[in-house]
This record gives sequence, structure tokens and C-alpha cells, in this order.
Amino acid sequence: MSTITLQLVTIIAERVLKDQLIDEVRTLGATGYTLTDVEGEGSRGVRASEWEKRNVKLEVIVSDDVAEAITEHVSARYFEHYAVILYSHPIEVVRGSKYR
Amino acid sequence: MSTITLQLVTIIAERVLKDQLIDEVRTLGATGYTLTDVEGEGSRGVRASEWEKRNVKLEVIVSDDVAEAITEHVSARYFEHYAVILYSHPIEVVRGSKYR
Amino acid sequence: MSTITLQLVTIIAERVLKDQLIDEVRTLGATGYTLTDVEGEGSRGVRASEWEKRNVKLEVIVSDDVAEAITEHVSARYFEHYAVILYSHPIEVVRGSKYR
Amino acid sequence: MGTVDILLANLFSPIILAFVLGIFASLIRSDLRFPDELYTALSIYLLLAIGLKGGAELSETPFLTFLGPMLATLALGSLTPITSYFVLRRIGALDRINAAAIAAHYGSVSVVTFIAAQAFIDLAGVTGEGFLPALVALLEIPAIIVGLMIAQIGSREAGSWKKALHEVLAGRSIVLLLGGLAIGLVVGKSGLEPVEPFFVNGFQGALTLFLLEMGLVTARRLRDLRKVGLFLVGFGIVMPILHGILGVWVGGLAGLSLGGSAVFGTIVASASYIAAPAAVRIALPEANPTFYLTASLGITFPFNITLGIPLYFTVAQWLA
Amino acid sequence: MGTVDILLANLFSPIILAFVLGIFASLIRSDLRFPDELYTALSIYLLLAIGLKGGAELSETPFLTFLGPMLATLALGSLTPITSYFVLRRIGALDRINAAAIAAHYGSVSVVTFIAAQAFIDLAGVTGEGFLPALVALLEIPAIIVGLMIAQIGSREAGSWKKALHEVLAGRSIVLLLGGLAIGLVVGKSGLEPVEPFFVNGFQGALTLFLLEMGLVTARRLRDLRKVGLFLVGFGIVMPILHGILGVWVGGLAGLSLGGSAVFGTIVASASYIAAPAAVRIALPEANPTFYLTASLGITFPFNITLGIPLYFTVAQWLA
Amino acid sequence: MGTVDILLANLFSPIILAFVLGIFASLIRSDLRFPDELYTALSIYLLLAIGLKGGAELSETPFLTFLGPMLATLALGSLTPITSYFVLRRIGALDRINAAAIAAHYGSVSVVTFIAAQAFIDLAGVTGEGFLPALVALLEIPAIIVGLMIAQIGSREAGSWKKALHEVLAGRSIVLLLGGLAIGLVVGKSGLEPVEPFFVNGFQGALTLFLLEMGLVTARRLRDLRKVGLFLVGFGIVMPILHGILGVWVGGLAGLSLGGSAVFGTIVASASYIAAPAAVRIALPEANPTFYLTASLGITFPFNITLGIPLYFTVAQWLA
Ligand SMILES: Nc1ncnc2c1ncn2[C@@H]1O[C@H](COP(=O)(O)O)[C@@H](O)[C@H]1O
Ligand SMILES: Nc1ncnc2c1ncn2[C@@H]1O[C@H](COP(=O)(O)O)[C@@H](O)[C@H]1O
Ligand SMILES: Nc1ncnc2c1ncn2[C@@H]1O[C@H](COP(=O)(O)O)[C@@H](O)[C@H]1O
Ligand code: NA
Ligand code: NA
Ligand code: NA
Repeated sequence: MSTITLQLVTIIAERVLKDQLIDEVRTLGATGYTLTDVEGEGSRGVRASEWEKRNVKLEVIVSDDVAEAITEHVSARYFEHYAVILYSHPIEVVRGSKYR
Repeated sequence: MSTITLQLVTIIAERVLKDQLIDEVRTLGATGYTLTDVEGEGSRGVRASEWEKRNVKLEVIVSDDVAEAITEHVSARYFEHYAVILYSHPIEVVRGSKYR
Repeated sequence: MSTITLQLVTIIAERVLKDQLIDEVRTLGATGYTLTDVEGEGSRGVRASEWEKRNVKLEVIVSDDVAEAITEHVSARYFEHYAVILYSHPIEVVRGSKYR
Repeated sequence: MGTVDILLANLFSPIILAFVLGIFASLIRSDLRFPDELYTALSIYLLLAIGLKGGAELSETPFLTFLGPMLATLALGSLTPITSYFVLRRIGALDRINAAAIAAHYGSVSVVTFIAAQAFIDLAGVTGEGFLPALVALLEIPAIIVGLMIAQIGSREAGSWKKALHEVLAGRSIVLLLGGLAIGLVVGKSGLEPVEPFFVNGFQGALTLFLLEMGLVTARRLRDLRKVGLFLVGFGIVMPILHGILGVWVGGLAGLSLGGSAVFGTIVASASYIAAPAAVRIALPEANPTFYLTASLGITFPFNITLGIPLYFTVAQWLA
Repeated sequence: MGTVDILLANLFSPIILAFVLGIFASLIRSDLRFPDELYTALSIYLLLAIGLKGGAELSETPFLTFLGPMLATLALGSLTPITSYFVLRRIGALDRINAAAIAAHYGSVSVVTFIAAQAFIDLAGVTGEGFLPALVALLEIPAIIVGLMIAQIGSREAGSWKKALHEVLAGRSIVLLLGGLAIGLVVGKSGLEPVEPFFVNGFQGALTLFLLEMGLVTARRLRDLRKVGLFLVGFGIVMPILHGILGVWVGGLAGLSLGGSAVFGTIVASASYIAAPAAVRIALPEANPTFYLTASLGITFPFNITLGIPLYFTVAQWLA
Repeated sequence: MGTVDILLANLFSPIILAFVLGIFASLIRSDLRFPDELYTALSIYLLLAIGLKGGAELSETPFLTFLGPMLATLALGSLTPITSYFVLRRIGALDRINAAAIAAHYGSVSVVTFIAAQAFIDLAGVTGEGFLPALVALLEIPAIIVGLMIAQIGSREAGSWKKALHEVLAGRSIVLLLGGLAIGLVVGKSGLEPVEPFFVNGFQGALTLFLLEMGLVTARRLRDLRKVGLFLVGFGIVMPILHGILGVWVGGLAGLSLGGSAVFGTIVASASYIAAPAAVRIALPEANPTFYLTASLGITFPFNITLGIPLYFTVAQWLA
């Protein structure tokens, strides 16, 4: 089975940012996304919701370039004031053309 | 701590396929699985449910051979007509004999 | 964008262990954690809850040393009697200093 | 009541207005969303409640009166997918697979539309037969089988029939409707008294909440209207009218009361959007869900609960 | 009412039939499933409601009548795990750890069984003392402590006692039962009136829904029956009968009314499947959950709510 | 009723005691937790119910009586964030951004506090105007706009205004309140009858359950009290008292009844902890959520529902 290597970029963020993060990763080139409700604690703590699972995990499968663009954007825009983390690692994907 | 390297195969699929996917990965050699309710959008869009978190993420830890077999099977059977994606990457596992 | 490599350690465990696992990974050096409700089956099967999504997935981003410590601890303490699995893989993280 | 009064009484009832509110909230992109679990909880409640009530009433009905309507149900359940299929193929020029998939939906039944019809005749001060929920369960199945059979003829690559059928037969709507009916039948009206405040008195309110959610869901479908083309929009309105009138008439012949035949016409007119999609998705993966879901949920469902039900009721009044 | 009438009245009540429907749905592999959140919501509601109602009634009961039943509860709560343990060791030849684990479950209490007993005596037209929910809370704890203590004797590797105890004491069933009781006590019967439609009138219906889910859950356990062996199946039926009769008798001695001692017998007979498993899993990880869960949830629970409760009630009638 | 009676009647009502139970459960680290979905379901229910009831009553009120209160609402909604801001800057010496963020919260409104006030005057045997829910919706918005405007003046880096505003205007509390109001208005009192058992009779009970959850949530906030400092604790009590008295007085001037002005005073006194935080988090990310959430949810909310409401009611009695 021929596969290609792409990046899986994971963003964990406070829920209030959900919609705008989805918009932004799409604009930067992601062809799809997967969302999971998660809970968590980190170094920043409090955020603007006492209800609803407090965080979302947004996963996008993208090329290296798009991964870099998303990383830059999220770091610049959200890291200072919001509870957001981002990480990525390579994965093997079948039918890679789908993610372009 | 001695660990061994196995594959973590992730399948994201529309919910209607949940039960048969589980059956199939077990038949192909997975000794266990983990399921998460997720939402998402990709290139195909619509599917047969307006309710319930629309996708499931099925994760299985398997040897390289089983990973390949699952990848072949899912590609052949589901990719044409269903909203399904599959990817994999290596992980370090303790007590690897459990997954044989 | 300058990133550093850390370990993403994933623990999937029966729900009754949730609180003590969180306490323990923090004690061993994790600066944060992310929790997801999951379901699953493995080789051990039954556990002490018929309700609530039966497993939790606990993910922590940590340095290699802490990853090793967590792996040792969880293996020693839980593997014999509880339904618990653990695996890890390297990820690229922005602002790595946060996780020390 | 005159026809216009009936229509207005329906349109200005809390349940229909809640449905409209749901659509409106979705259009202004409100963050109002029902958790999946609330949707599931409400539907479990509504299905069980309708079964229980029907069963308790059935316990006081002579069983023989059930035979005619039962046969009528099986007949129409096998006929309507075929009429739908031919209209879709001949007039709509759809391909075999998609036509069969949509036909399965229009032959089958929407339980919520049934419940709305029940609520409507209640409002109109008329009662229906206690066994109507049983007819709903009976009507849900044959059309899906017929639809899948049509698709199968001449197609080699058979989908998973057994799974699709089990999906419908052991599906939660059938289990809860028939289960509730059986319980109601066994305990009778007096045995149901302790649970009446919960299952009977609370019913209309819970239904209102449920239709608010249905409005939110339907609105999402409305966005796909353009994709399905004008023919399917017309089909989604004209087909139920024809099936509905047919249903009212046959229901009357089979011995149903005024209220009973109005409700029967409604369920014949209604199109499934829960059981059928799940079965069709498994058995006919090549069929395009945008077509069958948008038609049944985006067009026929809102048409039926707003204009269709009063129409079928009026027809039933004429024929009575 | 004669014994047979009592039995039939129980078996043909909506709540028991709903339980049977749940088992049936699971056997035919229906996709009917309750979301976890609905289960949690219903159990919060039921526990609080039972507490509130008990509290309001308690506010009109002289406090001294509470003393006897309280002591009886503590005594039986410490005795029943010991009798269970010896039967399991001597007759069943189970190892120390598993015997202690199961003993903790049979000493403790199933709140749903208690609620079913309350609903049953209501149906039978009898009332129980308002403080019965308090006895349930009281009975939940000592058995778990005694069970864990038995396991500890002679075992070096101590599990986490403190966590296990906190799990029970601050567990939501105790908090909601006692909290509801306290609120009901403070506001009294008149103060409870505004919330009566919700907490009192809706109760039986919500319980019906809840037992439907219990049926689904129990059925999953039934599949493990083979794994636990014949002895444990017998134990799960005979032990509650003995404990139940003992409970009815001691309850009567302690001054409880007919209804009160029937309910008291039931809770003594019942086996925990929520609080005890969680505590035992933490404190005795070596014990096999298949044993204690299948026995308490798969055998004793269905036995008690179908046959046990009418039996204990009949015994209470004889002794009264 | 004397002031003390009023106070005790409020403190010993099931809803306030349920709130206290929630706080208590959290303090003893009970595992009692409401699933998010139950919280959402209850809040959808409460908002829609309060709207429906208000709308039905409004349908029998001459519309002109609505004008005065409407203007009063807009005036106070613009004034209270400004008074709050100056107190926070001058006396509290907070920085501009945090002061503006908190001011937006104290100008806006807490719907649960409003509902508690409605329940309170019901208990006291007094009724309020049917359009009060409309005033709540009206009051929710201007303060948030004013708060964000204050923050904007002199700050270059504008947050996302449009998103923040849409978040409030199309937020589910506004949509459900106004939507319910519209439905109630259209169907009138008689049209609401079928859904009354669900939406009216069940209301107080559902509110009790909801306040139990609010207690659990508030308790989590209480842990942050130390972090916010003594000034903010005082502010969270004194500011609502001042705003509340002002509200009662202006409400009376605008023509509201005794019950109406008590409730109006309460909503003016209340601080938002749902709509405002979401909007402020988006538009003013630099503001510290610990400050505004702890003040509005941890201090002002519990103060208002326990002591505040009886106080505003007493003031309304004096002024009447
Ligand atoms: N070390 C970590 N490991 C795993 N998840 C983390 C870690 N740190 C933070 N997170 C997640 O990221 C979210 C935001 O983190 P923070 O910005 O540090 O508050 C947290 O709520 C967690 O869900
Ligand atoms: N680029 C992507 N990144 C992450 N998840 C994706 C991506 N594309 C698709 N998915 C997930 O896979 C599901 C099916 O995708 P599709 O078949 O493209 O509709 C979607 O609903 C998403 O949950
Ligand atoms: N091979 C596997 N692949 C993915 N998840 C697994 C696998 N084996 C076990 N798990 C997960 O780990 C949990 C505990 O496994 P076990 O201890 O084998 O019962 C299961 O409930 C699954 O969620
Ligand atoms: Na039909
Ligand atoms: Na017991
Ligand atoms: Na205010």
C-alpha cells in the first residue's frame, strides 16, 4: 500500500476559540479537521467557561508547509493571552492527495 | 524499561460504520481497540446521521503486519463510498507481547 | 519557528483510576495533562463500572526523563491488576520551556 | 372547525412555533445547540410514552378491529416505495440506486411526524385508535426491504443486507414503540396511572422541546436545498400529498375512525429520516445521502408537520 | 392482598416490565442505549427526590422512633458482610480476597432496589417511615468497611483505604440522599409543595425509564453468568432471602411499621453495585470484578426487584 | 411579611438549600458532578419556560405599559457599567482593561438570578409583569457594548468586536428567552395549556436541580477568592446593593408593580457570568478571567440569591 508522510498538527485550546480556530486552519490550507471534547489543566489555568468540557482538541492532517503556517499563526495570535498548546508529528497517510 | 515499537493505526469514520469496523480490525489481528467520539469535516461532507457526534475515532495498537492488513482492508472496502480516513505512526509500548 | 522534541505519553485506563493517575503524573513532573473520555476493549475486559464511558485517555507532554519515570511507575503500580495501557512517541512542541 | 381554522390551530401551536424558532435560531447562527444526549433522551421518552399510551388504550379495544388496518399498513408499506421509485425514475430521471434509496425513505415512516399528528388530533378534540403506534412500527419496515430489493435487482455487488435489516428491526424506535405498547397492553389504563404525570402530562411539553431541536437540525439540511435540484423539492411535497390522501382513504376503508385515518394518512405520507438512512447507508453505500436526507428531512418533514397534517385531517373530514 | 396477587402486581407494574424490556432489547442486540449522561441525570433526580420526600415526612415524625431502626441498621450492616464471608469461604471455598470483596457488596445496599421497594409498598397502599432513606445511607457504609477489614487481616499489601472510604462517604448517592433528606426536613411538607410536580408526581415515570436502562445494563452482566459458576448463582439468590427475612424480623423488633419492615428487609437483602464496586476496586485490586459485579448486579438485583420484594412484603405481613 | 420572615422564607426554600447542598458537596470533595449535557438541558428548559410563561402573560397586558420599563432598562444598562468602571478604577485602582471587563459583567445580567427572583416573589404571593423576561434580554446587551467601548478608548489593538457582539445577540439565552416570549405571546394563555404540566408545573423542581449544580460550580470559584483580593470581594457585595436599590426605585418610577420592581432591582443588581465572560474573553483577551468570573459568579451570584433578593424586595415594599 503506497502511503505518504504528512504532519498531524494537534491544537488544544479553550473552547471559546473553537470556531475561529477552525476557520483559520482552513484558510491556511487544511482540507479537513477532527474535533474532540477534552478536559485538561496546564500552566495557565482559568478560562472563560465553567461549563462544557473546557477544552477542544483540534487535529488537522496537513503538508509540512501548512503545518508550519498553522504553527506560526497560532503561536503569534493565541499563545500570549489564551490557554492554547500546539504540537505535531509525522504520520503515514493513505491517499495523501486528499489533504492538498 | 524495555519497550518495543508497534504501530498506532487511527481510523476516523462516520458513525454508522462503528460496529463493523471493530469486528473487522479484530478479525485482522488487533487484540484491543480504543474508541473516541469526535466531530469533523473533510472533503466528502454529508453522511447518514444528523444526530450523535458524527464520527468515531478508532485507535488500535498493532504490529506492522497487522497495520498493513488493516490499511489494505479499510482502503479497499470503505474509501470509495464512505467518509473514512486512516493514518498510522510508530509508538513505543511497554509489555508489547500483549498486542500479539 | 523553533520547536523542541518532547514525549507525548498516553495512558488509557479504567475510569476509577482517573484522579490518582493525574496526581501521580503531576508528582512525577508533568506540568499539565489532557483527558479524553474513551471506550475500549483489551485483553483484560471487565472492570468496576457499568456506567460512564469506561476508560479515560490521559495524555501528558513531558521530557524524556519524566516520560521514563511515568512509564516505570505506571507499569509497576497498575499493570498487574488494572486495565491500563501506556505508550509514547516523540512530538515537536513550540515553546517547550512550558513543559519543564 | 373549518380548514383554515385547522391550519392556523396547527401553525400557532407551541410545537410548530418551537420548530420555527429552531430554524430561525439556526439561520441567525445562534450558538443554541442541543447536546446529542438530550436529543436521544427526548426521543427515548417520546417513543416509550407514545407506546405506553397506545398500549393502554389498545387494552380496551377489541383485537379484531386491528386486522384491517394491519393489512392496509402492509399493503401501503409495500406500494408506496414502488410508486415513489417510478416517479423518481420516470419523471425525475434519477439513476436506479438513488431512486431506490429515496423510495425506501418515502415508503417508510417518520415517527416524529406521527407524534405531531397525534398531538394535532388531540388538539382538534378527536381521538385515534390505540393501536396506531403498532401500525407505525409495522410501516417502518417493509418499505425499506422493498427499496433495497429494487436496488439489488440487476446489481452484483450486494451490500450487507442482514446488517441493514437488523438495523431496522432491532432499531431503538421499533423496540421502544412496540415495547411501550406491550407494557401498556399488559398493565392497562389503571396500571398506567402512577406513571401518567411523567409520560402523559409531560408529553406535549417534551415534544415542544424536541421540535425545537428538529428545527435546528432541519435548518442545517435546508442549506443543501440547492444541491438537490428543483425536481426533488417538488417530489418532497407532491409525493406526500398523494400518499397522504391515499392513506386517509385506505385507512377509512380499513375501518379507522376520523382521527385514525387522518393519522394513518400522515404516516403513509411521511418519509423516514432515522431508520431508513442508517439502513440505506449500509446496504447502498453508492447512494448519495444528500439526496435522500435533504428530501425527507429538509422538505417533506417540515411540509408535513406544518401544512400536511391539517390537509390530511381535512381530507379525512371530507371522506368521513 | 394474597401472596400471588402481590407477586403479580409487582411483576406487571410498568417499572418491572420496563426492566424486562431492557433485558429483551439487549438480547436481540438492539441499538437502544442510554447515554451515560441520561443515566447520571436520572440517578441524581431519583436520589434527591427520595431524600426530599423522606425528609418532608420525617419532619412530622417524632425523632425518638428513629433510634431503634438506626441501631438495627448498624448492627445488620456489620453482621451481613460477616455471614456472607463465611458462606463464601466455607461453602463456596472462595479465596479470602474474593470472598471479602463479595461480602462487602452483600452487606452494603442497592439504592435502586430500595426505590423499587418503596414504589412497591406505595402500590400496595402501605406507607413506610419517612426516615427510611436515612437508613439506606447508614447501611451503605459499615459493610464496605467490614469487608475491607476482613481482607486486610493477614494481608501485607494494604490497598488505599482512605481513598476507598472517601469514595463511599462522599459518594454522590450518600450526598444526594442525605442532602435531600436534610432539605426536606428543613422545608417540611408545605415547603416542598412547589417542587412536588417535579419530584413527587414525576417520580414513578422517571423510575420506569431508569429501570429500562437497568435492564440493558443487567443483560450485559447476564452474559458472564457462566464465568462465575453455579455456587455464586445460588449464593446470589439464597443469601438475599436469608438476609431479607432477618431484616424484616429485626426491623419489626426495632419498631418499624409493616411497610417499613418490608422495605428494611429489602435493603438488608440487597447488594451494592455502585458504591461497593468502586471502593473495592481501589482497595482490593486483586479481587475479580467479574465475581462481585455479576453476583450483585446480574443475579441478586433482578431477583430482588422481581421476586424478592413481594417475598419480603409477604414475610412482613406474616410477622405483623 | 416582615423583613426577617422574607429572608428566612428565601433561605429555607428548596432552591436555595439545593444551592447550599451543592457548595457543601464540593467542599467535602464529593464525586457528585452534573454532566455538562444536563446543565445545558436544564438551562434550555428554564430559559424557554420563563419566556413562554412571560409571553402568555404579556398577551393579556396592554403594550403601552411596556414602554417606560423598556426605557428604564436601556438607561440602567448603559449607566451601571459606567458606575462600576469608575468605582473599580478610582477606589479599586484596577487597570483600565480589567476594570472595563468587570464593568461589562456588572452592567449585564444573570438570568438565573432573575429566575430565582421570580420564584421568590411567587413564594411571597406577589406577581410581576409578564414582560420582565423581555427586560432581561434587553438588559443583557448594552452593558457589554459599553464595557467593550470603554476598554477600546485609547487602546490600539482592537479585539474582535463583531464576533463578541454576535456571541451575545445570537447567544442561546437571548434566543430562548425572546423566542419563548414570542411563542407565548402568539399562543396566549389557553394555547399554552397543553404544555403547562411540563413547562409550568415542573419549573420549580427543575430550578432546584439547576441550583444544586450552580452550587457545585460556585464552590469551585470560591477557591479563587484569595486571588482576587479584599477589594473585589467588597465590590461584589456593595455594588449590587447600590445597583439593586437604584433599580427598584427606577423600576417603580417607570410604572412597575411591587413584584415587578423587586425583580427589576434584582436584575440590575445581578452580574452576568455566561454571556459577558464569553464576549469579554474574545474581545478583551488581556483581561484576567479570574477577576471577572470570581467576582460575578463567586461573590455576587451567591450574595444576590441568598440575601440580595429579599433585600430588594423589602426595599420595593418600602417604596411602594
Ligand atoms: N504538559 C501537558 N501535557 C498535556 N496537555 C497539556 C500540557 N500542558 C497543557 N496541556 C493542555 O493544554 C491546555 C492549555 O494549557 P495551558 O495554556 O498551559 O493552560 C490544558 O488545559 C491542557 O488540556
Ligand atoms: N485533513 C484532515 N485533518 C484531520 N481530519 C480530517 C481531515 N480530513 C478528513 N478528516 C476527518 O475524517 C472524516 C472523514 O473525512 P472525509 O472522508 O474527507 O469526509 C472527517 O469528518 C474528519 O473527521
Ligand atoms: N491493542 C489495543 N489497541 C488500542 N487500544 C487498546 C488495545 N489494547 C487495549 N487497549 C485499550 O486499553 C484498555 C485496557 O486494556 P486491557 O488492560 O488490555 O483490558 C482497553 O479498554 C482499550 O481502551
Ligand atoms: Na411513508
Ligand atoms: Na445488603
Ligand atoms: Na446588572
